[in-house]
Amino acid sequence: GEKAEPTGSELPRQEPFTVMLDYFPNADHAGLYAALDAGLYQRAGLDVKLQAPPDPSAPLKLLAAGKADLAISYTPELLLARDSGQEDIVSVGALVQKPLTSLIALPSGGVKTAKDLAGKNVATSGIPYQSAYLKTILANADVDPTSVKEINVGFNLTQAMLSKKADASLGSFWNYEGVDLQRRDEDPTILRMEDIGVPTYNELIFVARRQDLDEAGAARLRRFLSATAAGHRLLKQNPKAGVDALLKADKGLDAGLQEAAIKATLPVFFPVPPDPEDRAAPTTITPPANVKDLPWGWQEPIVWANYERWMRSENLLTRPPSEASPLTNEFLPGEGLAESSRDR
Amino acid sequence: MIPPLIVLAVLIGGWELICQAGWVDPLLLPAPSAVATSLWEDRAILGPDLAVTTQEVVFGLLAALVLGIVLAVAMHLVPMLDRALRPLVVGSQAVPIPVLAPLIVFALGFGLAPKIVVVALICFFPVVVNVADGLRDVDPDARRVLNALGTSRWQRLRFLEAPSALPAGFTGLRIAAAVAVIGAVLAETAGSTAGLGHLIITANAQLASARVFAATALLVFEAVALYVLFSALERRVVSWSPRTVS
Amino acid sequence: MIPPLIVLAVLIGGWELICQAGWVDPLLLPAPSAVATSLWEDRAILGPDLAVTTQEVVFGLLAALVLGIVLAVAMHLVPMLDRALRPLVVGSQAVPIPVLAPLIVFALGFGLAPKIVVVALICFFPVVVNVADGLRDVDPDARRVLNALGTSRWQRLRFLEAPSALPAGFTGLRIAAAVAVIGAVLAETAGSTAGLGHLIITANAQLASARVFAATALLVFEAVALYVLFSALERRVVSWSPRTVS
Amino acid sequence: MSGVRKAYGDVVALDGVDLRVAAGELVAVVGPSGCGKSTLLSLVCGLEPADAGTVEAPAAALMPQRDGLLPWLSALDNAALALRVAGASKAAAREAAHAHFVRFGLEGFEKARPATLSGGMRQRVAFLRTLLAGRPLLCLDEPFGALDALTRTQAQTWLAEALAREPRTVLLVTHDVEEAVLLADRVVLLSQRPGRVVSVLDVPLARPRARTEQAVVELRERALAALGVAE
Amino acid sequence: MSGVRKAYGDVVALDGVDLRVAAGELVAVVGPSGCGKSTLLSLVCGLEPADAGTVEAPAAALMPQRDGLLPWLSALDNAALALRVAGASKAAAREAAHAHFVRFGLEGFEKARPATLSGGMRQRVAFLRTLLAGRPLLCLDEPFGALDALTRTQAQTWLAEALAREPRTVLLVTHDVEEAVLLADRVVLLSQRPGRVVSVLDVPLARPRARTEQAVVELRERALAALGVAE
Ligand SMILES: Nc1ncnc2c1ncn2[C@@H]1O[C@H](COP(=O)(O)OP(=O)(O)OP(=O)(O)O)[C@@H](O)[C@H]1O
Ligand SMILES: Nc1ncnc2c1ncn2[C@@H]1O[C@H](COP(=O)(O)OP(=O)(O)OP(=O)(O)O)[C@@H](O)[C@H]1O
Ligand SMILES: [Mg+2]
Ligand SMILES: [Mg+2]
Repeated sequence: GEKAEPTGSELPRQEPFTVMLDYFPNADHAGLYAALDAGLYQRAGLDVKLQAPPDPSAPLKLLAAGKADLAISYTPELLLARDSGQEDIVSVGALVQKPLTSLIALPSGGVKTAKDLAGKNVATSGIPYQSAYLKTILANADVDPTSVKEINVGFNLTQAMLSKKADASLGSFWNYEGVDLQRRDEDPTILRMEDIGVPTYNELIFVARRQDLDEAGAARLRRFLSATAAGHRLLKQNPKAGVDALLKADKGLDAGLQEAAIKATLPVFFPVPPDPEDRAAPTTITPPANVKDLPWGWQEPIVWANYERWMRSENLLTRPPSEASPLTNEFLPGEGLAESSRDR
Repeated sequence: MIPPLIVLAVLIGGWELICQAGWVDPLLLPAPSAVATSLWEDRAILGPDLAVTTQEVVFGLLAALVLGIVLAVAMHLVPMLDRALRPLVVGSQAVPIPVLAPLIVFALGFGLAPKIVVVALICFFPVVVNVADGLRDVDPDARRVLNALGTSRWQRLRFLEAPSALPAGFTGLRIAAAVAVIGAVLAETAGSTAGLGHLIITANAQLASARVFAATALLVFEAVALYVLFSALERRVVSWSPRTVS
Repeated sequence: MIPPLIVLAVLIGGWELICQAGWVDPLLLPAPSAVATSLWEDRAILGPDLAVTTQEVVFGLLAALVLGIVLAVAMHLVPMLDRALRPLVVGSQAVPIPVLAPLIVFALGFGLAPKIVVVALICFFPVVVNVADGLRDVDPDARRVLNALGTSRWQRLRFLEAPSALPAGFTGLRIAAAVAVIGAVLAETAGSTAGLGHLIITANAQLASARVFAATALLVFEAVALYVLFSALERRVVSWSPRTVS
Repeated sequence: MSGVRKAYGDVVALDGVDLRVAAGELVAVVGPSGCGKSTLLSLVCGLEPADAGTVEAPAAALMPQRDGLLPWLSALDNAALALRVAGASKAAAREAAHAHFVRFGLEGFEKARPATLSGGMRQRVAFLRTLLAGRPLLCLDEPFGALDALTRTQAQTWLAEALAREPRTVLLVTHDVEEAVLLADRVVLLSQRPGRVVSVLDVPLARPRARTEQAVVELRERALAALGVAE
Repeated sequence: MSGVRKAYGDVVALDGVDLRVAAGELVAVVGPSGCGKSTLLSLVCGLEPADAGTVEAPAAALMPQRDGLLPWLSALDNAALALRVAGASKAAAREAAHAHFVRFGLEGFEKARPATLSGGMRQRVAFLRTLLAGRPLLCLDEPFGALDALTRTQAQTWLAEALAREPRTVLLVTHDVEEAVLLADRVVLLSQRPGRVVSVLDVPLARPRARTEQAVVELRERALAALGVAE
């Protein structure tokens, strides 16, 4: 995806930089592809390679094994990895601020609210923390958990509902499967995790190894995140740019769907001021309190702490909390240069 | 018994060394000692899942065996059927599970049945091909003897072709036995609430690599056990063949 | 040529009817007409992906063939090796791709190599088993003749056992050819940016079921084509066997 | 059988062969190797179609030149195969076959697989199987070719007795002219390939015949002469 | 070979067999079917170990009772197999084998697969293969069992000539006593199973010998008598 670019002499030396995606390229990665396509990484001196993983749990493994400079993963996944002894890996920025995982139902399922889940079949993809979401949602809605049957359908969440074997599904993303179903006039009911009792969290995060973040590594990471932030700003101005960039990476993507998904996702690509009325929102916010100052990629430590506490209460984490924080904002654009580690 | 154990010991020893030396991240490749620990500590989880997978494997394999033999015999008896069905049989092996799974789920739901179907679908193919080939590899002189006796098609099958096909059939059966296990895992990844495949997915999602490998070790063990079982059966049944005599 | 076409026509006709009658949601099972339309309209996407998958299949199959034959011969020549390696060979078939994939990626990265490895891993097994069995199914009288001549181990292999193993070897090869395609798909689902397996995943995630089935149709066609190719080769090479003579 | 011709590609195995065998007759077919004797039996048994001419024959049992024993069956079950095929129960067929095992020197080898039998033993099992088939026509292709003189004489005697008890039509292919003369009512001599009937010798001798009988020796020499074997 | 014993399970095939064959000698082994003749050749060829006793023999070429032709090779390549094994090039081996094809009545069948050959033709190919092996010791197991009188005489003559040209030691198993007497320097008679040496007949006759020679007929009758074949 080379555009007309500044001539070679103007470009800084290119350093290779491999980013392991969480999944095949899709709308969630539009900002990265937009940055790549616009030559932002090149200008930052990075020869960025965006690599699809063997499976969604692989990015952290391959990162830990030193096969990538950065991995895109999920908050619960990172916390699990750290719980299994990988304390060296750390989240260095949020790609998506909010949960994307949602409870989706088709009209035939007769589920409009979490309360309607009583006596229904719910399809999940067999990921333990998502099963825990369901538990929490049911408890929150005062639904007897024994009346709800959870069926693990692997990658067939939508198909399970279409074939009427499941009344609802938990695990697909509202910005992708949800948007797809809406565009197909299937009239889905979409309930977001943070709206039905699950503590909010950053769905997609950038994860790095601390040991890679020596002076040069940190500099590279800063340049990457800064260029990526710029890519997302491009995306905000012109979502189509992201679509074109994505389609260059994979012609099999449906342009209409990607554009709709990007537009739907835009709000959660950027940090937003917490709504004081929101039950799931953190009660306090760490400085800078001025929301305008929140850099792109910002991770709210209180949000993380809440979520980690929830995981612990669900016995998803077993080890005592670690000394080292699972996140740091110090490599975000405009951050960390003055104060070394804001999150401590 | 000894050589495989030596190889196993060397392999596991080397693997342990690599892990101890820290060349590979334990998330990616846990040390055998960690896997062994998980095998022991997680036995309460692994045991029932193994039982579930074994059940799927056994029923799927039986279904594949029956289906494969019936189909091979039918195709052998009616050459037209062979020409008509063989492309379908071959093509059936090229349909990815993710494509098939929604349909199977649609038709059969989430119980044991869809797993048996998937295992059988994967296993019946080597059985069909080997049995069909075996049915044709008949000593021409024996064929002449039986033909001259005016035997019925059925009698030729029973007295001549079926026994001739036994060695090849067992080859196919052993292949089927070895891949049945992975068939069950594939079936479970397409939707299940128990079984080693299910366990692997959940453990993988939790980055519990040691448990993933513990489950894999059980799968490997089960495949080898089934293969050995069918080899032993073969030695008893096909005792006349040079392959078992020599 | 005719019977398979009739069966195909009936099958597709029935499928179309079911879909037209609205018994199945088109997102689950698109009508053949929709699949055909997708085959045509998406040809610019399907074509290059087919080429990628075919490349993986061809190289993987070649690797499997070489590996399978070499291994079978080695195990045949050194019985100790057979006993030592066979459990590993069998066990290799029971390791789920999700367990293996990160390791393969770790070792080989993301290019063509890991795909070839996965295809070869899946295909070499029927080749090994069939060839190893075939190498032992030798006419005892011919064996006596060659033994009496004081032939070297290598000569017995070359003049006696290898030709004896050809029919069984072709059986294994045809099985391998049929499953090679699904091997490539599995390899592609484990991290790739092109190929029909990749296409199926992305299309599946977009509920583009017609395209999913169009890609599947190509996979099926490719498997059948490979099988037919090896059958034809077999008829030329193994012209003495009752299976091809009668 | 009249005007029969059979070719395999360029090789003409039989050309214009006429042969009429009366019911109950034992006709021996003698001829040089490769002249089409086995082919003739194939045609009579209906295993292959003739290229020209007509072949008419009753239901036959064939003993092929290479015994055609089934390697997975015991000697007893191989001998009993034709009975099984005719519908007898396993036990009944075995019993019937076993009755002959002592006589044929096969006692103690009932359970032996063909691969562990000697060449002559295999031949005897195949011979037994053919006789037990109970067919009106027996097509025997070199039935005693691997037997020593003693065993061969026994088998020949046995065949003659069996035929006396229960007359059958027999087509006996042999390379042994003496055997032909000892056993047959008529001896058909075939030419070199393509096989044609050179001459037919009637053997109007009473049975049992002895190898050293003057008439037997004479006929034998006549047949050998007709086949071109120099004295 | 001395004091050799060989048993298969309960079946004792050979028991206490002593046999010494001088270089260049042609020894015929005759005995009832199943007495262990083929087993004897196996032991001599080193294909199986003896249970007791010692076997010493030079490099041998074996012609087994059931030809053991390779079905995927043409007749010519089967005949040339031993030469190929000995290291000859494909072309050279074929040429050497082809030189004998006319003589053996196999002309025109060079490219024929064994399955399309007649029983006698197969035997001739196997015989050729064995002779061409160029081994000091030939172990022939019923080499002419499927040949008619004429072809057999030709093959016998050919064997005699070949031996005259290039002396070899030959161990010839046959059920045909006449053949044994015609070809052999000595005839070893084996007993019923378990095979023991019953007697050894020297055949001190000049060659070529004729079937009708008085001495030949006499020796033949003596051998038959020793084997228990009633006159
Ligand atoms: N591989 C074997 N396993 C078991 N028994 C065997 C085996 N080979 C030969 N025998 C037995 O050994 C005995 C001698 O067999 P052998 O083949 O040597 O006889 P033979 O003298 O060659 O007879 P024929 O003239 O009928 O060929 C037979 O009873 C046979 O059943
Ligand atoms: N299936 C076949 N395909 C091709 N040629 C064949 C086939 N069967 C026989 N022949 C040829 O037909 C001719 C006659 O063969 P046949 O077996 O009838 O001879 P035979 O008289 O039985 O000889 P023998 O005494 O050597 O057994 C031979 O030249 C043989 O090569
Ligand atoms: Mg013949
Ligand atoms: Mg013998």
